[in-house]
Amino acid sequence: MKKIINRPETFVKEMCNGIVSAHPEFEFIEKYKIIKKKNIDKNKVSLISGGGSGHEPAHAGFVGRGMLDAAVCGDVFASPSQIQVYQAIKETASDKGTLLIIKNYSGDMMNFKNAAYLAGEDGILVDYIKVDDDIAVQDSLYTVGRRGVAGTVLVHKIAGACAEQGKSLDEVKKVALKAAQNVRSIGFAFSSCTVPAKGTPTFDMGEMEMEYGVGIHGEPGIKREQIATADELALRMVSALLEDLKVDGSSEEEVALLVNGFGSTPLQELYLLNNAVTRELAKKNIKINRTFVGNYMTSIDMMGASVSIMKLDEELAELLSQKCDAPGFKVDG
Amino acid sequence: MKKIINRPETFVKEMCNGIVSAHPEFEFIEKYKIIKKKNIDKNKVSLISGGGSGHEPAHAGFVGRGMLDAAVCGDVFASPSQIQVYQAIKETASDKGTLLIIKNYSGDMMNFKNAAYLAGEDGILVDYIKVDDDIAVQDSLYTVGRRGVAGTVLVHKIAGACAEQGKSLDEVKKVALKAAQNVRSIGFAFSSCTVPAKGTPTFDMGEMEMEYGVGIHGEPGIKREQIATADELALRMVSALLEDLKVDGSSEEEVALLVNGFGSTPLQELYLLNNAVTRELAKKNIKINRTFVGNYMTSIDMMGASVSIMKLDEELAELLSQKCDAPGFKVDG
Amino acid sequence: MKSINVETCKQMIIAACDAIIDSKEYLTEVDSKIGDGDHGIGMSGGMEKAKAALLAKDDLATINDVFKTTGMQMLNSMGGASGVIFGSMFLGGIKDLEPATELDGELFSKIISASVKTIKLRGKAEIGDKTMVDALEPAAAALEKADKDDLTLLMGDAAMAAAGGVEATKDMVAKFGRAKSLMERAIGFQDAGATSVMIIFEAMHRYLQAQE
Amino acid sequence: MKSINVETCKQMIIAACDAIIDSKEYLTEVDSKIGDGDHGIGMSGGMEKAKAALLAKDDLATINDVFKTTGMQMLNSMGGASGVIFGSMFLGGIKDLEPATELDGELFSKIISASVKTIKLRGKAEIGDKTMVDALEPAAAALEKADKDDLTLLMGDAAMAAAGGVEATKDMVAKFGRAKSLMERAIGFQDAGATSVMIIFEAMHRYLQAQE
Ligand SMILES: Nc1ncnc2c1ncn2[C@@H]1O[C@H](COP(=O)(O)OP(=O)(O)O)[C@@H](O)[C@H]1O
Ligand SMILES: Nc1ncnc2c1ncn2[C@@H]1O[C@H](COP(=O)(O)OP(=O)(O)O)[C@@H](O)[C@H]1O
Ligand SMILES: [Mg+2]
Ligand SMILES: [Mg+2]
Ligand SMILES: [Mg+2]
Ligand SMILES: [Mg+2]
Repeated sequence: MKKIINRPETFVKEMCNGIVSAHPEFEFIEKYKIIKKKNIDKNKVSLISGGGSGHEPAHAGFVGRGMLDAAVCGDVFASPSQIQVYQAIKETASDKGTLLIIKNYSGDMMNFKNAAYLAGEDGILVDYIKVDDDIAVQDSLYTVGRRGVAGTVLVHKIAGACAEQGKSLDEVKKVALKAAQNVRSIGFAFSSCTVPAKGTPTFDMGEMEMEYGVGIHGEPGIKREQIATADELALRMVSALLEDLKVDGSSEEEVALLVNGFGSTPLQELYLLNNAVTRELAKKNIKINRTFVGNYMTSIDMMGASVSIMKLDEELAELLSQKCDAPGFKVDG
Repeated sequence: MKKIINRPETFVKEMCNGIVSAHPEFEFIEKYKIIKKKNIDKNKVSLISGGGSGHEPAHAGFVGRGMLDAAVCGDVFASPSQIQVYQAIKETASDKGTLLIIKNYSGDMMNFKNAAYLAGEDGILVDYIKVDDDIAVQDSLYTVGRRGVAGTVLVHKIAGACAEQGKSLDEVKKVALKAAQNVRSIGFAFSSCTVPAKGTPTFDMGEMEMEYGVGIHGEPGIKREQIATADELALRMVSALLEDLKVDGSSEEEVALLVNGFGSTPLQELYLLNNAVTRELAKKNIKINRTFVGNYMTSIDMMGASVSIMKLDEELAELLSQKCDAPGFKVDG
Repeated sequence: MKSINVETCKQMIIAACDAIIDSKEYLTEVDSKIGDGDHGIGMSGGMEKAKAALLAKDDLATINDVFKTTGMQMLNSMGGASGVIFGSMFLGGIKDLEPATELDGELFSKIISASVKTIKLRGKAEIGDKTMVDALEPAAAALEKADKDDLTLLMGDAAMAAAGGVEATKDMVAKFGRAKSLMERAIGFQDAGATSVMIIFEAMHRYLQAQE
Repeated sequence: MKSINVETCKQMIIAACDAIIDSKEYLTEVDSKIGDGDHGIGMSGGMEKAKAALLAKDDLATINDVFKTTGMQMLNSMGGASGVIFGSMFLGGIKDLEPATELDGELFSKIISASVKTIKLRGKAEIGDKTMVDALEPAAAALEKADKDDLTLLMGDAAMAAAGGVEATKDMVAKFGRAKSLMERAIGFQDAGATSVMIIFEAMHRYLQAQE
């Protein structure tokens, strides 16, 4: 395993310390691996997200004005425990209440919900929404809901902008839910990733193979296939996303586009993919309100990318364009 | 070769198109592969940088308010031709003149200088500075100056802030030179990179090997060594940089720190490295004014990182903190 | 053996912890096939904490304390799906239990049945969903059916049933956890969490055998 | 052959272009050892452009035009260090040259000597710095020394001298280009640009031989 690392055991802690040294506006509560704003505004709804580590800049990189107030960091690919989340809720409690934004994975859902319950017992006003934007698996007999992946970043952004406006917990929750319901994602991988504590890739792939429909934990996708060109990938992903979103370019609707890298794919390839994706959307007559290209929700050092599309109404579009300033996500109005 | 790609021949063009679709404030002059601001402010010095492609977000990602006005994109790892640079100078000419910021590589120096000469013949006011921040090779018998690497990003930032203030070409050049003279960088790699047109890694490395003192073109470093821990790397790099900068922590000087990834190293490792680097600086009693961690000057999909340190005086510190808003580099005051 | 006291119970659980810690690599391999490859890391981390906490406490007065200490450590230190689920495996069984100082077959069966209930409530997984429930519920059923007079033999039955459950998970597609999106591709591979359940029961059985 | 006309000169340069295009992989390999592995890509790209421009122009009236067309294409399309340097190889030699319609040994020697001068002015490299100068300057010297009556033989001398120069680069550390930071590690490997010079002279020599 070739990583910039000292010991797997201290990896997450050292990384969190590194984040906080680079961003002095943050505070790191080491005992519970919480990264939070130093100054919590008691007059706005507090937003908390988090999950396993390994998705950097998610989630600590999204703490900042107009986005999250705290991120709770689990071990690599393991949800934080309920105690960690509970402490984060307590440490960032505001007069307006707290909203948890949870990606739909068993571990995250159970730990965050339990934490909300514990905090509620303490009299803290707290609610949650879940994000399940991954369309790799069609809802079916087998699964209880889809996974939450890169689209979550846009939900953070929208909810953050709404909270920043001083809205109530109910209002923030409502718009966050709307954002979550209108975003879809699909991803592919050219390699697996290497969990530091394991030291070898989670799975192997041939020189000409890719996994289509992967999540963000280095787990295999729904299908092993021959690698495809950027144009082929873009066509396939955009078509699937639009179909699932029921957007056909016939109305005036605009969309937000997020082309997300999984960690080891360089920006040059993401921009190239964006070129292909943008062309597909243009062909279908769909107007892009705003595009984000970069590493937002990664899977450690996986090679690959995902595309997320959010259908916008006026409210979502307006919130998306609000200024926001987190290390991993900046919008300048 | 596993890349998100259609054909190597159109790689750079498609990528540039993808950049411009994501950032509608940009214009892409396809014939000369120039990415520039749509609106050129004639009342400020124009700043142009560029070089071979493969360093994304450099250089197009640094076009924006408070930074560059145009980036000229060569083929992968090949300087743009003098005609491309000449056209960029013409397209962005301002009443205050133009400054070229050149990394010290034969190809870049020759093509940019020739372009400046050609533009000068046309009566355009143009000057240049060169950046040679890489300390891998001590000045010696053998070389004519050091390479320009990641420290260039901080020079862009400083020069951009100065130009934004409406200063004259001489003033901007003077401060850019000061920035260039006060920044040093050193890098290491865990892998080579794969040039799209070549399709295989430039060189191979064993599972336990690294190259120390690499540049940003996938070329080997000054030494092949056993891999080291993050702490060992940080100690060695920081010591070498400070020695070369003649900073020993005895005065009140502050520094700027840039921990730069080479493309395939995930942010989590860069933050972990930042933790180690920051600790080394603290041990030596050196105050960090501002820290940047991310992929700024990459070498396609190379695994590895560099550390850059800039010694700041009051003027440099003030310019560094000015607001700047480019896709690949943002400072919010 | 008909029953064991608090100290022996504690040692039995520690033996289970050790078995999981020793299986770290194996469990990680199993999870790599269809999950994210960290089950062994998470479980062994939690079990190390649990073991340390059990060893640190000389004042465990009841069987309940032993299970509670173990479960709380897992719940709070492990995180992940398995933190809650395996935490509940130890906590769920003693939630409504009167303090006890001896663990016999009757009590153990009762505890594990209650565990299964809590876990199914928490995680919503049923038999056939390719989770640890597929090992734990058969173990609970075996315990209920077994002759309650010999804790050692009964533990052997539970371990056998858990192992059968692990085998059965190979034929299932997953409805929970990381493997759920693999659909049919998950077939042929056993569930990681179920494997942990089997390892825990087998270790407890071996421990009791060694005490005879 | 004593001399060639404009059309034959054009064909000779096209033969050189083809040789570089065919050596794309080889040159890239050479550059991979101590450079950034793109020399073959850059050179073949530039030479394709040059060849296309030469083929497209039916109205090349002078030897100067042939060299100018070739050099301008390389300079403007290739970029990189080699765009300027190899552009100058063709442009530098005809800068101050009277229009000529025949290329003989005398003229060719004059052109290449002037090329070397321009390149050294542009790139500041001297003999021993492990660049293409180490192949081109020996070739120029061989041309000066050679009997000017037979262009073919004289081209052979130049090719031999260039090849010797390539060999010599193996023992050098680099002072320019990507290899310069390798210091002693560059020893044992030949310079990519020098290799291109050799390929160009060898191809021109072969072309002339084939015309005899
Ligand atoms: N909802 C659930 N109910 C019961 N067991 C579950 C549930 N979700 C996951 N599991 C169990 O957890 C195991 C995975 O644990 P682990 O790898 O530690 O967590 P993660 O899936 O977060 O990486 C699965 O193999 C499965 O047995
Ligand atoms: N200053 C210089 N003078 C002469 N030749 C040079 C100089 N710099 C580089 N070269 C030549 O260019 C070659 C490298 O060309 P190429 O790989 O195309 O460019 P780059 O170094 O930009 O990747 C070197 O092998 C060397 O022969
Ligand atoms: Mg996990
Ligand atoms: Mg190059
Ligand atoms: Mg797992
Ligand atoms: Mg090269």
